[in-house]
Amino acid sequence: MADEKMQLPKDAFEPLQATEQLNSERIAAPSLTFLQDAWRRLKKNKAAVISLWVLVVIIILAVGSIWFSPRNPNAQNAAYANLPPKIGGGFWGFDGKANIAGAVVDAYKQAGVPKGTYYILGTDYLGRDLLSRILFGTRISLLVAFVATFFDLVIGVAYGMISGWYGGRVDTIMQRVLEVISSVPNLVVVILMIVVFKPGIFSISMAIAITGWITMARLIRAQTLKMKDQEFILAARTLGESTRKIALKHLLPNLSSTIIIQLMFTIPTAIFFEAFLSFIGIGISAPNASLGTLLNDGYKTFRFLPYQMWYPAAVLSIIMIAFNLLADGLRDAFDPRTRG
Amino acid sequence: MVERKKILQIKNLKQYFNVGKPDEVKAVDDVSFDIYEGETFGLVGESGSGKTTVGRSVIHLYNPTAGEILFNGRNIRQLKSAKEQLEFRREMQMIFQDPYASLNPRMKVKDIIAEGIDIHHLAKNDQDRDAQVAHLLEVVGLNADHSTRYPYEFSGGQRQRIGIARALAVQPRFIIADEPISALDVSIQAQVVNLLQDLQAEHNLTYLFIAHDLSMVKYISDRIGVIHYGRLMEIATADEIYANPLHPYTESLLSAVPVPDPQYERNRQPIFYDAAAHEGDEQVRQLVEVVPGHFVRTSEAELPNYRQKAEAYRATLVK
Amino acid sequence: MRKYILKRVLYMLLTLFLIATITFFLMKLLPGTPYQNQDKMSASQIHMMNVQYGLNKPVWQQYLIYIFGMVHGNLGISFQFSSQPVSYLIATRIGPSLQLGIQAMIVGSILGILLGAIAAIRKNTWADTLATLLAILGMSIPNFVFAVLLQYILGFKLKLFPIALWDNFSSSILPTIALAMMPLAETARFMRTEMIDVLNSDYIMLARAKGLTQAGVVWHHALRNSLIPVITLAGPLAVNLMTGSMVVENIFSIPGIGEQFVKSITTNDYPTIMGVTMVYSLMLVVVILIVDILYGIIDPRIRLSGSEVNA
Amino acid sequence: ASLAKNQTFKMMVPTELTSMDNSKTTDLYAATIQNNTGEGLYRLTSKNKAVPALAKSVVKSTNNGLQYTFHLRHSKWSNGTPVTAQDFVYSWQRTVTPKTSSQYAFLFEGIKNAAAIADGKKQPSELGVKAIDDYTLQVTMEKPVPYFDLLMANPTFFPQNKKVVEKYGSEYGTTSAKQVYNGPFKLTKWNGTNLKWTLVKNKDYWDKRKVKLNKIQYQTVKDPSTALNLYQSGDLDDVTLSSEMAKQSANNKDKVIRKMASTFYLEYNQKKIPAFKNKKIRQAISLTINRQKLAKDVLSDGSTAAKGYVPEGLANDPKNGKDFSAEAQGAAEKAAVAYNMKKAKKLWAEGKKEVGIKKLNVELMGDDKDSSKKILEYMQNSMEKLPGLKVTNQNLPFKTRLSRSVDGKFDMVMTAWNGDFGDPITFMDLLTSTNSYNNGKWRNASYDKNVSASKNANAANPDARWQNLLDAENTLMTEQGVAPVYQQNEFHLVNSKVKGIVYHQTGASYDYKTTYIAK
Amino acid sequence: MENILEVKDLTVNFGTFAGDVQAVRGVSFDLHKGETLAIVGETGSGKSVTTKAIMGLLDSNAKVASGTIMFEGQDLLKASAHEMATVNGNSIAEIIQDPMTSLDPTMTIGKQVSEPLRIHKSMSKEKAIARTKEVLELVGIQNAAARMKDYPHQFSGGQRQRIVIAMALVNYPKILIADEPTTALDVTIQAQILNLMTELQQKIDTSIIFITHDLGVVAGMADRVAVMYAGKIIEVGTVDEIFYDPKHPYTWGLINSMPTLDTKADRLYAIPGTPPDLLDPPKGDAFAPRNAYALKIDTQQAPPFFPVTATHAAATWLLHPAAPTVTPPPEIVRRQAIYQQMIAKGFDQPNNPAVKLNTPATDQ
Ligand SMILES: Nc1ncnc2c1ncn2[C@@H]1O[C@H](COP(=O)(O)OP(=O)(O)OP(=O)(O)O)[C@@H](O)[C@H]1O
Ligand SMILES: Nc1ncnc2c1ncn2[C@@H]1O[C@H](COP(=O)(O)OP(=O)(O)OP(=O)(O)O)[C@@H](O)[C@H]1O
Ligand SMILES: [Mg+2]
Ligand SMILES: [Mg+2]
Repeated sequence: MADEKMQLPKDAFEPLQATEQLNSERIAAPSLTFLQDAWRRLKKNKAAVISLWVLVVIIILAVGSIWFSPRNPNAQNAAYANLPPKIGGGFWGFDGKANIAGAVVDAYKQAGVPKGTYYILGTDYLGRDLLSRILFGTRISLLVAFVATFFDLVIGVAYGMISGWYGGRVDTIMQRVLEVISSVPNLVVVILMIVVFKPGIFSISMAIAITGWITMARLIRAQTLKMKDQEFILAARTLGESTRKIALKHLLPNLSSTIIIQLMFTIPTAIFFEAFLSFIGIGISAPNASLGTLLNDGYKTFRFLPYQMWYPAAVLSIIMIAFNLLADGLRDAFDPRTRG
Repeated sequence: MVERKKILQIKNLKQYFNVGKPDEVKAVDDVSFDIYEGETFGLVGESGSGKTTVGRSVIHLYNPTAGEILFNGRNIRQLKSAKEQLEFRREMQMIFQDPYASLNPRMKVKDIIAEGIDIHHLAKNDQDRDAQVAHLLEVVGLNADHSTRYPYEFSGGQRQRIGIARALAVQPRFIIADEPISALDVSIQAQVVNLLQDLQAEHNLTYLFIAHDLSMVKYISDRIGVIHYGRLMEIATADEIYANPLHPYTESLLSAVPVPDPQYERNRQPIFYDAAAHEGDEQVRQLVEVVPGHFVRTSEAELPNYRQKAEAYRATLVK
Repeated sequence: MRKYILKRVLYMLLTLFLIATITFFLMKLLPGTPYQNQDKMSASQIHMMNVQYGLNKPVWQQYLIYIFGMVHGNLGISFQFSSQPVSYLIATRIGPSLQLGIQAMIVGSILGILLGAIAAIRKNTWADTLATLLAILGMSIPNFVFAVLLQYILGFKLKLFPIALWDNFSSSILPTIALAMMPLAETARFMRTEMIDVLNSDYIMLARAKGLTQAGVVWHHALRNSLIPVITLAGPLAVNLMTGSMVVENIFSIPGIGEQFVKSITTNDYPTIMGVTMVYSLMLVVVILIVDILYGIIDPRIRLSGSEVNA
Repeated sequence: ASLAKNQTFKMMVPTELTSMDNSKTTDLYAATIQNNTGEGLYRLTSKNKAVPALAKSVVKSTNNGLQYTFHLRHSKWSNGTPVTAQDFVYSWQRTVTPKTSSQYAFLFEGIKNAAAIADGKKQPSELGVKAIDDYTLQVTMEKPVPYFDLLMANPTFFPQNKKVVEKYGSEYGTTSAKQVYNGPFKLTKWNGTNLKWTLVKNKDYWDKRKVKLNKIQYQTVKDPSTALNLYQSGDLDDVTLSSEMAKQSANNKDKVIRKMASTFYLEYNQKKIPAFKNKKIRQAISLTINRQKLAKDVLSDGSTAAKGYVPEGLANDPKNGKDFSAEAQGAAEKAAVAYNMKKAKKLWAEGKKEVGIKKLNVELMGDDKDSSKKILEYMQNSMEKLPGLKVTNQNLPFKTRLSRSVDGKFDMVMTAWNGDFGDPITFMDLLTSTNSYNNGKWRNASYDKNVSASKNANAANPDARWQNLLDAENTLMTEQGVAPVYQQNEFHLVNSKVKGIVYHQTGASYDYKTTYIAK
Repeated sequence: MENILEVKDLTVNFGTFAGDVQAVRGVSFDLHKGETLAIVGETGSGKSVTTKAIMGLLDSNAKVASGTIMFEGQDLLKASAHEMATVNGNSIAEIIQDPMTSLDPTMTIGKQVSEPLRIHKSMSKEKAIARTKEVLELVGIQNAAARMKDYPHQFSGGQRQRIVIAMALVNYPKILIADEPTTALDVTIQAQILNLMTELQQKIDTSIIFITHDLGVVAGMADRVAVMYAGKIIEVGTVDEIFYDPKHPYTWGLINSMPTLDTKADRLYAIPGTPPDLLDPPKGDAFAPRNAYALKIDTQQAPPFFPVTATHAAATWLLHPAAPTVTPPPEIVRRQAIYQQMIAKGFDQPNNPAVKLNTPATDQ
């Protein structure tokens, strides 16, 4: 202590003037909106960030392929059917060699493909460029997902909010309705859609829209139930805010993280469901392709033309994994309890 | 005593939940009391005793199961037109217990405070709105540049002051403060309590102050009601309740309050109250004005005792 | 408890009745005929056929007859399998589906719980990453892809299990694995989240303060508590298994009901569609009821005395 | 040949067995099983020649083709009771009775009163079939039926044991136990809905000495790659492969192509799309389809380009034994199924001008099976090469597609027809003006006249009748009433040790009576 | 006096996305045998982190930057998880704040209470049950034998807190850490629980670290008090020294801002502002920005501990010989006066509340 004393400046023990005092109510940190804060937390999660970028790239590629697809995804050349992948001169895995009936042959030569023409991911049974079709298929799958998501959002969120907010008998009835809807196998619904409308993106989206919002509605209802007794909602009511405004200004923004996270799960579910429908033969109608129809075509010839299954499967898996990881990341980022 | 204006009259208020179901709760069971203009009425009781429910019924967040609530002489259930209801919402406001749950985390402080201004169209234009918000922030001791921040950036005490600013924005005459300080640290409680008192003096506000912290209630209130299991046990002025508690429950409550005084604490003897034993006999009990201004829940049989004690105390005061 | 179950069963019946009604009338909207060679039949033959299937009556009568029959376990006669009662069809086909479903459910949930628990306990380590990745992969690859791979690699190449066909227990192994991937993945993910939550709770902190080791904490406290919400997953998972089973049944040539359902859809076999829909719905509501009851048994906080359990 | 010890044949079928009541079955697979577990008057050789079975000999008709008298062999049902002429009478009457609602009752058309009974206008007992005694059966015709012998080998005409049928009532033929057998094999282990069943040698069969196989194990496999895996690992002896699997197995030494009596053709809805009334437009569309490529590269399952409407190998000229399809191959027919994009475009332009349209948007409807999807995709692509033609594909479940076709709710539809017996009329009938199966509503008087003549005026005159049919085919092709696209065949892998399978294009596909496993 | 626990220079940081939270910044204190040491301080001052460090239960993102925690010759900070497991629940036990969430909802309370016995004492089942019953009765659970089979939700809040206490006591620990054991309870139940704890402490002779921010409770429970602010102990002393003769301006503010039942002042004393952000604590005295008595040096250098008496020390520059003399708030002055009286009259004399009520000093 003796040492310290010596170091002390002369005016050390003068009282601090009020003006010199720090403003104690000051908030030093830069102001961040909730989203910014969530974004900051999300950025910490490497997997989620990578997933986000992967998705962005996939979406850009898929959407962009409308304008700059390597080839026309529907252009057939039956003579070039089932060519294996080949890049440039060819290297391992992309050398254009196929194992046909036990013998390894240069499929490109056999099909009489001129030099310099090659298909990066090979061709399908009609000689269509698989890469272009995968891009196209991804686009359709994403479209199915997003269209379905849209309905999911509109119906599921509204339903859940109304059910949770009004509670009581309204809630009981709405919950029973939910129960009934969720007890109908959604395959049946799809079939009906396909019959009422035509098979294709629209029917599938409709079917997903009809059945896919159940989880959303349940989650939103539970959240709304929890939230409607929260004091900030009560405060709005004591101020005389109308129900509609409360829903828009208070409920919805605070449900947003639940909604976004659920969406992140809805999207892969929709893509998956479409793939399943394609498998049982009631998916997107030809010549349009979705990842589901591509997979469905691919798996049948998996033994001979494995690339026809692997590439669509890989793309589907990457999309699914990315959405899932992103959803996980978002859940953590939106959870204020998450630290670090 | 000068006859003062009763701003709020509660008559036989009953608030039951889940009526008719097995889990029926009689949260508030036949409660009556009045609040005079300009005073602070404290409501104390243990957790689950129905304090919050009384507050919420008064501000018409619940529809009472039975009973009447008159505000400025008008039954709040009979406010039919939207205009009347809005009017009511302007005159009566509430400050909430939980500083974390009572502010919408997704709204900026500015918009939280201005919500009432918007609803009641109290601002002429955006500029006026901003000016009002800035003023309110100043009133509660915050800076104008806090207005663009989000609630989570504030400490508990600061948030509670934001909540107060929100309530003040519509210039109410009556404020229900539902445990506004129980969630705060001791060192910050005082900030808020001081603020509430300053505001009362300045704007002639009336408070219904709900708390379970007896020392703070005693400090801030003019009169206090003690509630237990949804029933009022005793009402009297703050000093009288403290100095001369009549009901055994009030006594027990007072005796349990720890005081930051080691010497006193070493000698404090808590008195235990057994509701079952006390109310278990089949006697009919009611809130009775034992001496003017001092009400106790009592049966006919117990009344003389209480009255005697009350009168004795009053006598010492006169001396 | 008994009162609660009774009430739930009543609701269940109501639900089923509604589903029956909706599907019945929707089926009436479907175009197409159930008859294979209608054009080679005479008008009177078609008439007789309609009489046989009760299609000549007004729709409301058909509806009443259907509902009445259903109550008595009569679901009508299949179009596809001529003269075969739908109830018989379902009865003979449901066994393999149930077996597969239950096996997949058991395998999937046990492995999923393990995987999820490990991921949660070793949070943010390579084990967690691996388990999470595995789980996500399980959710990301359609089960027919799994089925084909399993069949080709384990069945055809390595000859460890039968390639397909439904003979004995060993022929159920590959389809079970393929089918179990989804429940496994979902359980694992859900379990991980729940377990992390539970591990952060006060009573786990207290258990550590009592001197329980990590293993003890997990075994005695964390596992059971994280399992409770995981049980709610059983309902949706069961549904997934039902619809998922048709794919696997198709690939492995299993005489199951899912496969039959798809077939009945593509052949306009209305009585079968309706019958299977009803059976699916019944299984679903029963699973949900069982889950709710289980929930009450496992979680002592929930009294089944009439209050809702579902969140 | 030396027989292997284990005479078990393991066979795959792509769909389950739905019924064994031969009054009710509709599909080829059931017919095959019935053909092997039952026995009618005749059996067919692999050349579609009738040989005696329960009938002691192949009988010639009398009375200008209006009467047949059969003498029956003594034989037994698997429950021990004898097979008698009454069993035939019972079976036939039962099939034509409307109440039975047999979907194949129309095959009886030509037998006296059959049509009237099916229409409910006459009693079943008035059907032109009579048991003179236990072992003599007499059939009376309304008009001569040139393909009568073929029908007698068809399982629809097999006898039924009245007692057994009546005992099981509506459950007759719904499981292997609920019926009796009089053929080379007996059906076992079939519970009515399962995916596998077994045929075992019938000890009571009159000709059991010729039967070599002890067992035929049937297994339903719906997934083609599973089928291939099972075949290659020896779990199955005979599998059907679909397109890609077939293509990849093209060099397999076990490959067997089964030609089928099945033509896939394109129908134009002339009622809905007026432009299709124009012949040039129809021709143009047809000319865009490269049928060779389609069959070889797209389908690659052994199917062949259609040469005409009536498939190859269905029926032979009674005079010279030449195949109908080959005989019909005139210039018109060749041009009708040719691929010529240049000509197509020219005709298209002309046609458009004639009709007065600039562009045409149509829907192409088809089944939702894989192969069907592929074909439609391919054809869509080809057709859209015609300027201004926009084609949208629509793949529907079979029965939905069927009912939409019948209701005329389509623009173009890819239809398939399977011949019921080995005579061109089984195809020709469909496209007459009044036939409800003529979905496109193409009408041609000369075609109608020829078909009618073949059935009535020239019914008893095989040569003239044959010419009528050839003429009809010719008209159809010249006019492009429909556009035949391909003839469907089945691609099989068959274990080379399995010998003696008898295959037919129509009726019951397979006869395993003389099949055996070689060492 | 014998020290049972010695904490020296404990520093704990938490890694977060925003940086390191310096939750505990060089805390040292001793715990005497048989005493009750209260740690007070406002939310976030580091009370819980300190006790968690003692029990080795810090969150995974915690970094112990320095310090030793000596217990029975062993540095607990260096102990392995296994070694800690043998100490926890055995010689050191903890009572957690919230009785509603600190019991496993799916396990009977009998099992939960007996768990420490089974873990540490490898006791037979019967014996463990008997002991559990005994302890449950001790904490006042009526009909303990039957109620052992019940689940936590079947008990009221007060009962649950008793059960938590029973669980902590069942092994007769040498040190009992009570982290806000009554904050969630009503005053009346709180009074019962506190009574119970004092009784039990006498029975089993344990040392207690009692954490709370309720000064009233401290006054009733503690032998010694440590006041924490922003991750540091800023004043420590006997309960009388802290309540009647506090030296640190923060302690003044704390005591002064709490109305007693007989406070009559028009305004309460309020400590202005909010506690500092521990992500970036100020350079000098962390309390300086809120301190009306702050000196220039407070903004530059953190004050060291200045001893007041053998048992009393405070970290404020005001105690520096060179510092100006300041007058504490009136309430503190009043208390100091009472303290002088007490020193004069002896501490044992009962302090009559009635006397206090009439003390004119309260009516300012
Ligand atoms: N919406 C409701 N539905 C059912 N019961 C309710 C509801 N609101 C309150 N209760 C019950 O009513 C009783 C009184 O509750 P209230 O919140 O008014 O108590 P309180 O005195 O404010 O308690 P605390 O001090 O815990 O805030 C409690 O038993 C509570 O569980
Ligand atoms: N795992 C963690 N990660 C980051 N910061 C933490 C963590 N645990 C505690 N902290 C921070 O450490 C500081 C001290 O926390 P601590 O829990 O010890 O406070 P306390 O004094 O017990 O407060 P209370 O009275 O609220 O219980 C706080 O600022 C808190 O936010
Ligand atoms: Mg309350
Ligand atoms: Mg703490």
